[in-house]
Amino acid sequence: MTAHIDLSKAGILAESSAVRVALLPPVARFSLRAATPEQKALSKALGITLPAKIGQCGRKGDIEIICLGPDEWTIIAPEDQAGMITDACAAIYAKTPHSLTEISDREVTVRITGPKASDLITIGCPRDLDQLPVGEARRTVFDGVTTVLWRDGDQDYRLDLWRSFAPHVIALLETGCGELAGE
Amino acid sequence: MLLIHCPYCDETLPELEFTYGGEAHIARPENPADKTDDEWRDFLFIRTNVKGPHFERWRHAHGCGRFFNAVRDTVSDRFLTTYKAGEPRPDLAVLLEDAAKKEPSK
Amino acid sequence: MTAFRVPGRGRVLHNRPVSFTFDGDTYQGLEGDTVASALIANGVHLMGRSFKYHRPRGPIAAGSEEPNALIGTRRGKGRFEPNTRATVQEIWNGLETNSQNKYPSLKFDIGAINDRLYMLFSAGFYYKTFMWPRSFWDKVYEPFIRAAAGLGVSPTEPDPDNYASRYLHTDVLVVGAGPAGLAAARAAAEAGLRVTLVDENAEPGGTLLSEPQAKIDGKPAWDWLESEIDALIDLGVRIMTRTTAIGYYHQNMIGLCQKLTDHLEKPAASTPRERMWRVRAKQVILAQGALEKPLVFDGNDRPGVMLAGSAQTYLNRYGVRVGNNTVVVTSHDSAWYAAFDLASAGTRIEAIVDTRPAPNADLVKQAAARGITVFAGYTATGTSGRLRIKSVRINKVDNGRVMAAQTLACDSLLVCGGWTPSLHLFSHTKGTLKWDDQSQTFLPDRITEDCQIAGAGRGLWGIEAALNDGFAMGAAAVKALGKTANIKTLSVADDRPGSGTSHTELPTDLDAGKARAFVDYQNDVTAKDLRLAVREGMRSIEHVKRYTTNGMATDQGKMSNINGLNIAADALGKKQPEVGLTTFRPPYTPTTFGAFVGYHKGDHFEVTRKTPIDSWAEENRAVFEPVSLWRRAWYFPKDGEDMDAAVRRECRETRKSLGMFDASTLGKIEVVGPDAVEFMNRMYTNPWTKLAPGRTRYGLLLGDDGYIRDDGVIGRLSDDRFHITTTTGGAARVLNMMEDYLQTEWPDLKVWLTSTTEQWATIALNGPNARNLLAPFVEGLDISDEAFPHMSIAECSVAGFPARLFRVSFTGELGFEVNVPARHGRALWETLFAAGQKYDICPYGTETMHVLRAEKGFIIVGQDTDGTVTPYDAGAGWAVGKNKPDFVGMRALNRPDLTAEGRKQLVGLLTDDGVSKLEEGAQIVLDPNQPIPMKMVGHVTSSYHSDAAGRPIALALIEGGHGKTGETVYIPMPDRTIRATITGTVFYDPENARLKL
Amino acid sequence: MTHFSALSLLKNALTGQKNWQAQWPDSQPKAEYDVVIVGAGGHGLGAAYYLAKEHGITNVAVIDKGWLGGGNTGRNTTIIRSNYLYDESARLYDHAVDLWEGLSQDLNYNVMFSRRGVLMLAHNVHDVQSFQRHIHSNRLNGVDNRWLTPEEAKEFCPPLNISPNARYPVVGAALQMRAGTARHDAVAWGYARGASQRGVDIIQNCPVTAIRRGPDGAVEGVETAKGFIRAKKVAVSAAGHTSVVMETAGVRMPLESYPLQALVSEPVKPIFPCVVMSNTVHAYISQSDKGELVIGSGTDQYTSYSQRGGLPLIEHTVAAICEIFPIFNRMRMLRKWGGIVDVTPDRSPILGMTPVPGLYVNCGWGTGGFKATPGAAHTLAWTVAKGTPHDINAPFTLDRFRTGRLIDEAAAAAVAH
Repeated sequence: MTAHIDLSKAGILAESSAVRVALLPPVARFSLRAATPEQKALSKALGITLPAKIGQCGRKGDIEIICLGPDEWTIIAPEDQAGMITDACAAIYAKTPHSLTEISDREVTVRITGPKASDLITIGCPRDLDQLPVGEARRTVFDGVTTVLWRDGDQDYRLDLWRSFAPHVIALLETGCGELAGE
Repeated sequence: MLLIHCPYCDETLPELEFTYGGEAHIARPENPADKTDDEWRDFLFIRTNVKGPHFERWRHAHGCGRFFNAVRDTVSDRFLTTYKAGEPRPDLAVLLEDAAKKEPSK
Repeated sequence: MTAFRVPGRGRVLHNRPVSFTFDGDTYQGLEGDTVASALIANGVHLMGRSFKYHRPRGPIAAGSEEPNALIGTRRGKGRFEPNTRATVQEIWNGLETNSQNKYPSLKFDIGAINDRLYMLFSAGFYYKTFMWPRSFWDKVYEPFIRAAAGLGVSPTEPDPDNYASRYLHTDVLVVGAGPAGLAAARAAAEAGLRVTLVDENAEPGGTLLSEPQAKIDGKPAWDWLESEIDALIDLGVRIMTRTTAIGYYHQNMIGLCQKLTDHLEKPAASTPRERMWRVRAKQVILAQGALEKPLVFDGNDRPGVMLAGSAQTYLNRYGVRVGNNTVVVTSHDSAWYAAFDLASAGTRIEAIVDTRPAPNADLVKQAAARGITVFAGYTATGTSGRLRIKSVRINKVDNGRVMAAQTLACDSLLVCGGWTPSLHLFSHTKGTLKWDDQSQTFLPDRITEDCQIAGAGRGLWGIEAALNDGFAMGAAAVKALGKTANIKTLSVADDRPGSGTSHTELPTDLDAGKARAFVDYQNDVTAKDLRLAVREGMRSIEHVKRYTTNGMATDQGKMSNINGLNIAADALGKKQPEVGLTTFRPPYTPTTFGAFVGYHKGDHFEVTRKTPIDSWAEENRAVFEPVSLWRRAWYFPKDGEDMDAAVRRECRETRKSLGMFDASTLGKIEVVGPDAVEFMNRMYTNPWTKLAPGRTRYGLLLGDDGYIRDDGVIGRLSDDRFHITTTTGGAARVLNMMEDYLQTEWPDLKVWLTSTTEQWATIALNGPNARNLLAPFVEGLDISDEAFPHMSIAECSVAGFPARLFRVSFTGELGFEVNVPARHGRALWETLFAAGQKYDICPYGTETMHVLRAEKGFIIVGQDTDGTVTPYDAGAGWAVGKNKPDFVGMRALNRPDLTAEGRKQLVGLLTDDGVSKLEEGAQIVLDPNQPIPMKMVGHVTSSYHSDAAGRPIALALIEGGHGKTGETVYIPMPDRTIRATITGTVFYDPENARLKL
Repeated sequence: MTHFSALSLLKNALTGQKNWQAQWPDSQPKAEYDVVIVGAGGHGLGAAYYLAKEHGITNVAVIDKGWLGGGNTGRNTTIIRSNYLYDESARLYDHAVDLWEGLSQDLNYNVMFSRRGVLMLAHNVHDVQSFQRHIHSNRLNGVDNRWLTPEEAKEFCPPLNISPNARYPVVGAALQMRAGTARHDAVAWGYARGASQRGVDIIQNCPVTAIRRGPDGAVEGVETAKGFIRAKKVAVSAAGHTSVVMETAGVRMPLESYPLQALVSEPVKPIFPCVVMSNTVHAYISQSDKGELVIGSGTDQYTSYSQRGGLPLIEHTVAAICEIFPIFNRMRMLRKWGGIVDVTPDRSPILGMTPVPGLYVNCGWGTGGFKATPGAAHTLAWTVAKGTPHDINAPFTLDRFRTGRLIDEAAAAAVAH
């Protein structure tokens, strides 16, 4: 059985000359769902234009919005701004039907950096990383586990993982971390 | 492992991100209560299981989450096209023409 | 210095001796040697025994196509593998190797008695006998056959090594780093494409490694090779050696197996033994070259008999002469060059025997110049020598007539029956082949994937031809990717182009029916066997192959397929294509299971999902059970308690005072939007319109076939927002099903679904003291029975954490389910556990949960239902909205069999003796005295000892059960028959008094 | 035709094996037959054999688009067992096992039925409940099947890993001793030889392009690449291609055809004494008489006739095998191949009559086809001969998909066959 990995403590999980794997501190996350006609109003209410293309990200201040599907976005924000987001959406719900559901605790985020960060991703992710531009993200799969893969830099990635699947993926990343150092 | 073009993401991606959804264009009858047992059997169970171009559904389960339709040749497993749910059946003759052009064989 | 090593020759490092053992004896080799080359350097050819006749065998080839020289290799504890090809395994200091399939020794093998009886062991002999007496098959014949078969022995210890895998995306993948592959890679790389070049050998070069005499572009072959590799590296080409392309899958997905440590004396601990690369290439270039065919004649398998091209490789690549006095028998020019090379290295060439009456005059001249005797228009009809060839028998063939024989003494015999393109990967793609009469080979025809075939793979011969075809095909790949490439060409001096003819068995003056002319060496399939198969009605090559096992050995027919086809076609009097070529199947060469397993063993084998409270349960010595991907606390034994005792205590204490249960694994779906209630009405059997916000209801989900799929308590948080709970195992399936209906059947509905399973940690409190414990922690909500009655839901805060509170009970006791954000799950659990001490709070697991719910007759979907049960069968008809126009499954419920009499219905069962606990799964009959097969009317779905009822209780599905209350049924067990009475399904507090506390 | 025996083998050995005759002649179609069977796999050839042997109907043609035995008969993992849950299934598969036991002698062709026992592994509480249900039901049906503890299972199959720390620990197993394996090709060849000895024509490489029906709707014969062949009775036994053939008779089937992969290892000396199945991890393994580990995988997720499965599934299967049998991690895969299995909604076969007079069908076996070969062939022959259902195949009607009277082994046990 996968060893316990304490998801309550942010910090470095594995590190080698090749790559570093770190657990990031909690943030506020929301799943926003709405049909096309409603998107303008929602953008206005949130003060950020909802990106229209799947995989694109919108940013304002510390708030990040990624488009994951034709009617689906994930909003990521500092925890102290969560209230602002819920209020803004609630205020227009009657005229602008949508679904805003908090998923802050559904997921945890792992950051992968270092000269061989991309190689580490390839031990579990079947995507062609050359097709993932810096600044964008995709929902994809890592060793059978659904994940949102963010590319923050050429060798700088984030993986959003559902909480109970995270230990499996993290353990695999740790293994790969050592393997890559040996090359 | 197949390569599948998701019409919503507009990317061609590995099969591992998708789940198969069975034959396409089998709509659930409007008023089920009015249907005969035969009609309900056909809806539930009868499939064309065609050997050749097959209209089928896939879901981009580990991606945008959408169900969409595809035409795949069940002999070569090659996709002729994929299209969004709700869009009409594409014309098979046209698809086969295009496919013939794309054939790598020379 | 070993006897057959040529000083300074080859690519081995002559100043780096390596010692290893074979069958316990220590041998010296050089760094760069394979086991085969090192043993041959020591004069050892005998390396194995054949499969059926146990005939002595030596290596016939120098590469991965070797069928004979299979050995066991060992590197200490747990690191043993059988059937390793001695021609591939590189040596390192301390490597232990052993021969196989012999007893007591390789030189004297009792199994060789089969060789004397070979006439009996003809193709398919076992289909014709071993049938009498019938009982002998299991006891005598089969064990005998099994023991005789099987080459090496299986490993017997777990494998301590690690294996790895990666995905790789590349524009162009080039398979094979011979002249064609190198050129193709160069062309693609110069166009700025991502290029990957792989080769199964220890170093790139292919043919060039065996033909140093060639001058490419003015440079000696090996100098050119070195500079070319540097150039490729500079261009960013990823070059992978010891890497075999094992399979060609859909849309240019290629599996590569890279061997990382088998050649190393001291591999680093962090280095995996092998790595599987799952490559996706936009274009694939197959440059795998060609394989040499043996000639088929009596005794063509003795140690010392070898393919001429392989002998040339041993000499030029490994600096090893295969013998001192050698005869060459060939039908192709290429073997002549092998003879010349060996001659100049000091081996005496007794003769070159060419089956062609008039071989290439220039070659004949060169032979004469070297004083080599040439026999043109001859056949080989036999050999002598048991453990090593001593002589070969040859005869002149005079227009078809085989004349008198003469015998040539030799210690090695080089054979060459021509070459056949290596198209295994191409055939994985279902690309079609066409027979080329002129070259007597199959060549690629219709290409089905985005790939090119270059060089010998499409019948081209000689380094220059291969090289320039490589450039051309590389350019073709570039063009296919929409870029431009200029096609360059190079000229090669001292190249060795050539031609030849192809044969079935060679003609003989002896009784062909007695000839041991081997086609598949490892499986001991002879030409005679193939002809017998045809005689017995095997018409297709598939039948011939399966009947004789030709081509089914571990070389996968690389040696035998074409010779076999030629002979079968001849026997049928048909052309080869009419008889067909058996499809090559992956992997290209036998591939370690571990490489397919990759990371997926031990901890990495498969996801194990754990709740936020799992760590507390583990610290508190819970016993766990796997439930779908989750592991859940099963029960919490105290010292000296077994499962039964622990569960009884947990049940008792929960009903008496208070129990707590981790329900976090329950699936949760948030349904939000103006059409939320309409969606619920269509999805679930129940009516939802009248359910007020703040209230909850038990929901039942069917498939459109009318059978129960899932259930759970569903709360309405507001007009537009529902909180669904599903079963633990059903969560993903249910969400997928709902999305399916929503997206494809009801896209017009304005409602959205979000999985919140992992957002919430869920703690269930059950028992008379549940409210007493909880109330002090709750803020912003009055949870008194009046304000917050049974089946309520509200948002509030519990112990300072934001919470969704359910008043619900799966135990029949006063119950609450507290949902808090997952990260707080364990903190809340510990807070409640501490505060609960004054109520003797009892953490319980899934087993107690099962008992408590069974006492109340609540079903577990998947245990009390099995995919063939309707709501009515389950006694849950009350949950079906009678006045709804439609819901998923409604129509199917009216199908004839679902409304028929005598369906299996869920009932309670009490054993008449009041003490016997029925076995779950036990079958139920009405007449215990009927003969077998008995008429069974149902089975026990749940069965527990019930502390509350003071007796064992059970639930069962029984035909027409709802109409049989009070009737007696029987449960026949192996040792006795148990009497039981059909009851209702509620065994405890039928009036639900305890819910209202 | 020569009777096979040790003596005939010896005689021929002394005469250089030159005197064996063809085991079946390669026939050309006649204009008319009493019965035409579409599909020359074990099932089709077997039906012809029993028609001739037990019903005296010898004017029979078995027609195949390719070579006989070239489909699933020669592509499966040869597992034979009958410990099914429902009475209907148990009777059908047990009838098959009864016939397997005497088949070599009956056919005078050694099909190497090897009663080495099939062990089905339970990995969790749900498996235990479901296996116990099977075992109790089998016992009262007179079908051999018993429960083993992990220790007993390991004693029966020493390579088994019964560590409680495994991801899928072995918590017990169901063992059917009567079950085992057979030599798949020999089944097709033995039936072919037996049938043609009795006058049946075996017509290979002759695709059936359509089933022709007369004005009254009844079957008139089959259109083939070699012309029309008249027959009042046509039995379709075309496995993965059944939908395609039945469509030509205007009968739409509740079938889907999926790729199924299997593989063998390099041959080794006897190490694996029995058959082991684990439905939870989807892996099936035995060792052939030749020494190869024969390993079965699950089906790919999409329908296909390509006989070409993907790599991920094979990786999962091999990982599962090595998890349960860690000593095999260093063994090597020799050969991997794909077949096409036709699957019904309830994973049980359709066997017998159809709505079309004179048209019979035998299909929908999923992964259970090989083990049922003699039973299915035997009862189908009965039905074709008599024109009425055999009481063993009677429940396996096409109509059950209308009424809902499914025989859903999978739903009942969450078990793939």
